[in-house]
Amino acid sequence: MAYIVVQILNALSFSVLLLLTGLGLSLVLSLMNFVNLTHGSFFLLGSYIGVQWMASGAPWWMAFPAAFVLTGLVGALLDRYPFRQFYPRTHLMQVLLTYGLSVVFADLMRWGFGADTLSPMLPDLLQGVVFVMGFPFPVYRLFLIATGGSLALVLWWAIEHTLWGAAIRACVIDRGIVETLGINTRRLLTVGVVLAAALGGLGGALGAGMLSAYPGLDEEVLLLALLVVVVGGLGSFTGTVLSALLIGFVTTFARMWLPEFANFLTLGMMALVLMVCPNGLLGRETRQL
Amino acid sequence: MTSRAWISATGVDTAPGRRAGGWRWLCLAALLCGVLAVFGDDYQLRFAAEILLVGTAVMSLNVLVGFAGLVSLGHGAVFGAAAYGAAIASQHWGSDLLLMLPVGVLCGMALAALMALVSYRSSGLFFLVLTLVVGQMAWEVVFRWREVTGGADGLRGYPALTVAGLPASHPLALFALALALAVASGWALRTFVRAPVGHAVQGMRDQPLRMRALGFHLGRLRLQTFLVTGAVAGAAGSIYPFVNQYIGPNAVHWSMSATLVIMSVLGGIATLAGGFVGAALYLVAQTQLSSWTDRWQLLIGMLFVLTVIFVPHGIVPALRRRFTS
Amino acid sequence: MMPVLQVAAVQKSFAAVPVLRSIDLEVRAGEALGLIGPNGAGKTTLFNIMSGFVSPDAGQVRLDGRDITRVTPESRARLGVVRTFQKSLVFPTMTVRGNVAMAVRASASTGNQWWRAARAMRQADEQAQALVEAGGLASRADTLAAGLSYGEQRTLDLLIALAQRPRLLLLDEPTAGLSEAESHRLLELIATHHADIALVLVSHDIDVVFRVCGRIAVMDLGVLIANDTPQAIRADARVIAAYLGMPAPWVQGAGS
Amino acid sequence: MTHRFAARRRSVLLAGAGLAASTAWPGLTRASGEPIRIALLTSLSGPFSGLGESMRAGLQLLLAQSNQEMGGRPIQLLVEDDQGKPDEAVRKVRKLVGQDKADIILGVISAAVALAIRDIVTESRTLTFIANAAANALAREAASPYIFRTTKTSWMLAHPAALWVHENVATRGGITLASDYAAGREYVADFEDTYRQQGGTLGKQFWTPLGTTDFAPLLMNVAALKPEFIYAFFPGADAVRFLKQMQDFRLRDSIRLIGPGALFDQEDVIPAVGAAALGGFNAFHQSPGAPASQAFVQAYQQARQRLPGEASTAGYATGQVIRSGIEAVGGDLSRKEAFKAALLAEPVATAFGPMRFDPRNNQAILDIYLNEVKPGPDGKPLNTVIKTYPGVQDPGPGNARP
Repeated sequence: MAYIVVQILNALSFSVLLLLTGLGLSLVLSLMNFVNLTHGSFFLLGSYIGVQWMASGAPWWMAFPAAFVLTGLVGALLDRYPFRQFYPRTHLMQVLLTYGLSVVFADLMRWGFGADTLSPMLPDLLQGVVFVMGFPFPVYRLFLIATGGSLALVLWWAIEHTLWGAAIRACVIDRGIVETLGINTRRLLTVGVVLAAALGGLGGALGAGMLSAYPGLDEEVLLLALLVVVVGGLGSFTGTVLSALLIGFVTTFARMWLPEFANFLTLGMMALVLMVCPNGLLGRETRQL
Repeated sequence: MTSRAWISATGVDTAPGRRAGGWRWLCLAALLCGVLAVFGDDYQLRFAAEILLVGTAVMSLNVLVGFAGLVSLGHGAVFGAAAYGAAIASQHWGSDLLLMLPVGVLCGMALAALMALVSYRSSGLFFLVLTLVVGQMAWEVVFRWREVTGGADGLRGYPALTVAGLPASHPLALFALALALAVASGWALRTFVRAPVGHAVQGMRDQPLRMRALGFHLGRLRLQTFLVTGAVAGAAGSIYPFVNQYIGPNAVHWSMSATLVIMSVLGGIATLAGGFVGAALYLVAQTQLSSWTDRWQLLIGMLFVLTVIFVPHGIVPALRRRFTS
Repeated sequence: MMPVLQVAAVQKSFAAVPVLRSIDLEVRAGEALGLIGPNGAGKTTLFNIMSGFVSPDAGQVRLDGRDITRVTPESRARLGVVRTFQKSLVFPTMTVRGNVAMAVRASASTGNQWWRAARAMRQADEQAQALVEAGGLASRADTLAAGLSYGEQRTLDLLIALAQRPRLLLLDEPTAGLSEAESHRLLELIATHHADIALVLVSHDIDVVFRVCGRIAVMDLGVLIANDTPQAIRADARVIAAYLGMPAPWVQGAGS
Repeated sequence: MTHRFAARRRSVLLAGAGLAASTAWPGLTRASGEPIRIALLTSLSGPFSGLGESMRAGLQLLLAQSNQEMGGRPIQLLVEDDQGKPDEAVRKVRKLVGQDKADIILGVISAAVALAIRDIVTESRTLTFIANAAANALAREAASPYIFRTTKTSWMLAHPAALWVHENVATRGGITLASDYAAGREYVADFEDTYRQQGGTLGKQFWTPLGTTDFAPLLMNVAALKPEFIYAFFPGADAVRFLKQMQDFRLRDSIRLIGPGALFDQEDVIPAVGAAALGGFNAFHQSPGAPASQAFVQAYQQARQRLPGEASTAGYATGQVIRSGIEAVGGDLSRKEAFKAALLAEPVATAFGPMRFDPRNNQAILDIYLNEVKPGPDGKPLNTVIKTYPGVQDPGPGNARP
């Protein structure tokens, strides 16, 4: 019993980790319809910032806002050039542009941060354990579940229940109509991209304690994030959350019972979901007629 | 998101028609191949053969992406599965081209057909991710079925290629075979895209709904396209392990598929010749830049970014426009 | 004479909201049926059921007496059920002639060929050229469809449908957004071709419906409230009421 | 000309922060004749890039100490990045051989890469030194007369580890836990073989996919089993995550952890995991605490402000082997047979320890250290030798596992 409870907590923390990788991408891809493959780079940049910040001796908790702001800044620069010209372009062009940029960033980060695997020096507070029915469970994972969960909640509220969120969602469907409401859609898209980059960075800083930071993490995270968001269905933030939970639980329990086939089972599950729901878990059926 | 939005907005004219001056490029290519065959050393010939084989796979991907609007991230797996199929078969039944080719073609078509069936109802980004997932499942099989595929280490040391019993492992012979395959595949794909079915495939890309109203079965069209492109990629894949003298799981990995897509876009998605131009540019840059600077990945990345900003339709259409106007 | 199209007791609900409640309709060869009604009346759904893109919850669709309720839209197209769409759906990267030729090949069952390609293409091109000329687009035959004006695209849209050699032609708003002259030319094109085919026309342009159709069916809230000659429809009290107290569009004599 | 320029510029660039660029230049003026082209094939991008950079730094250090010359001839260093991908490596090796006319190739982090390039360098008869990759096959059925391996095989680490565990830890109640790919399978299978031969019985075996991010589900299973010890192997970032998560779940204190040295690599893993590495045991041919490597450790620390791990030591030691070969033939690399004979004739003193080569397969015979990770003089975790297994020799050809 205790074993299962702890495994559920593990599944939950892994789901939140997946969610953290997917948050920003969900915003740009699913709500703004912009395929941003530099997302993995933002995540890794955030991880590096988090690691460096915690190593510098500054207050540890400031690492998260720092990662948020700094990667957001990079996002703002990118939005100015060259993302802006590419919002109306086809996905294929966006893919090539952002993939190229992600290769450039990967190299720049390897240059700047070195090639070694780095782990954040977490404060003692986060290194502790609590006992869950006799099993030790890391405080850090609870922290991850709490912060990731509340972050998702805030974002969900912002997107589904505020005017800004409504405007962003409407913007994807029809820019013209949003313009007539007197909203500057270009600024709106900028806000979306910057926020997505910042969220990617924040996710990286939070996740570094579990994933560490090293060259190549950007690509791994990108793949995970892409799968989470697409399986969840475009245009729905709830779908992303649901899909992160589904993938997190399937992976965790597959690793528990059939560790050798964990990857295969997870992939198979995703293929199945996309075969049964061709528009993702909560994707709206695109009306053709 | 219909597949149309993926492609059509590039404004690429894929309407097949006679283009003036096409033969001039063909002559140039023939001249280049001739010079290589006469003056090229072993290394250059083998490298050229590799470019031709990868280029053939990219050319088939161009039909899938550019003509049918199906942006697949699983084409590398199709190519790689065929390569593995041939390499494994050669260990049991010898490595004659007359056997390798059908084995590769069948492997390629089988995996392509599986992708077509799995992605039957998908389009756009979902199609992309589904093909990626199926490709990754193939990778898992290759990576973990160590007794047969060699696992992470891949396969090497299989017999050298022969053609009807004659040895064909010399780089010049490999180059000639790759060239022959490239020409034959080019001809086959050109026939395909110019035939009624090729037009139907383009119609499916641009107006899937209208095509249904015209009585075309989109699933069948998609399956046909997958089979044809899978066969071509499979044929290229069947020779690849003998040119490279090695085949490993990376050839099936999604990053290989992504590389093929990038080559495709570099050359021009809606052209057949673009496949070779893209493959050549990418492979030459990848191999040569790294001798010059540690920051070669940065340069490669910049190459993609600059291409998409300045020649968004790819190099071949850009050249064509420049030399016809 | 057996009707070409019979719709019998067709019902359809979306998410438990009834959209069509038992619709019966017939169209004969040479006959033109206009389908009108306010927004949300269920015209589009009925239209989609006829062409097979939506399947009904209950009831039957018959073509020349044969039950085709469960036949896919692709197969219906091969049986001669031809439709257009509200938006014009032409192939932007092909020439005008190529657009029409695609439909010619589809109806000649050579559309999926990739053997004897040259012959199939040439034959289709010849037939397509004739249709393009009949449709008044001869000068644009080699233009890419993306380069056509809106009116020309609408015409091409219709030419594609005609090239399919329809037995039953379902036209969805064929004249929407066209100028007077353009829509006039389009209607003539329809008139010259519908001699022995059954025609169903959905339109908001009441003028067009009254001009072209020998019979008009009026729908409101999923129910067929009238199905009669244009003269009778003009006088039908229920029809006027259906347009909710507003003066029915034809009362003032001109369309909106 | 262009290549020479590029390589010269790189030597300057890459000599490392602690080395004055000027040391590269006098070498070229003093040595005479055509330079010997030595090509380093290593991973400078992708997941192994940390190891790749260390290897290059180690080799650079040796070249700087040798004044960029060996056997009286200047050395021109070419560096190629294989991205850790065999396909890429095959292409790069062909280029090094066919276009750059490299005299000697060395490096290679990944076992898959080492096997992939085996036929190509053998066909072109290029002297090749595998400095890091451990695949057993290369010392057995895939041994090549042109390939020297200046490092361990999987067996050479797993075998002594099993002996030591059986003798000092437990004869039963242990489990294995490893990345599910060629290297992991080899380490575990070889460990299991020896351990069984000694009469031990081994419990459950767990495999996780390469690139596993979350080990927690597995660690729960491990915790439930309460094993006597774990024999584990994970490469690079997987090792870091595994050790950290072991620590997170408080399993490091209660279960003894033994692995091949890569699990506790001094340079690649320990700085990233810190205290979580303490108390770990590993069998390795490299140890910063080994007497033979002291001179190198000091020079390396001065150059890069860090302790060397396997890859950097391998770069340096392989350079030492190549230098001794080149000196034996007086810089005349056309005398390949003499070069090989010299290496086979007597041991080379390297930073790993004395290195002899097995004439059957050109495989190094090495001292294997049993390291324990203990707090070093500065309090940081340090691999400390607690036992040495001298002259461990791979079973070699004919002893391949069925």
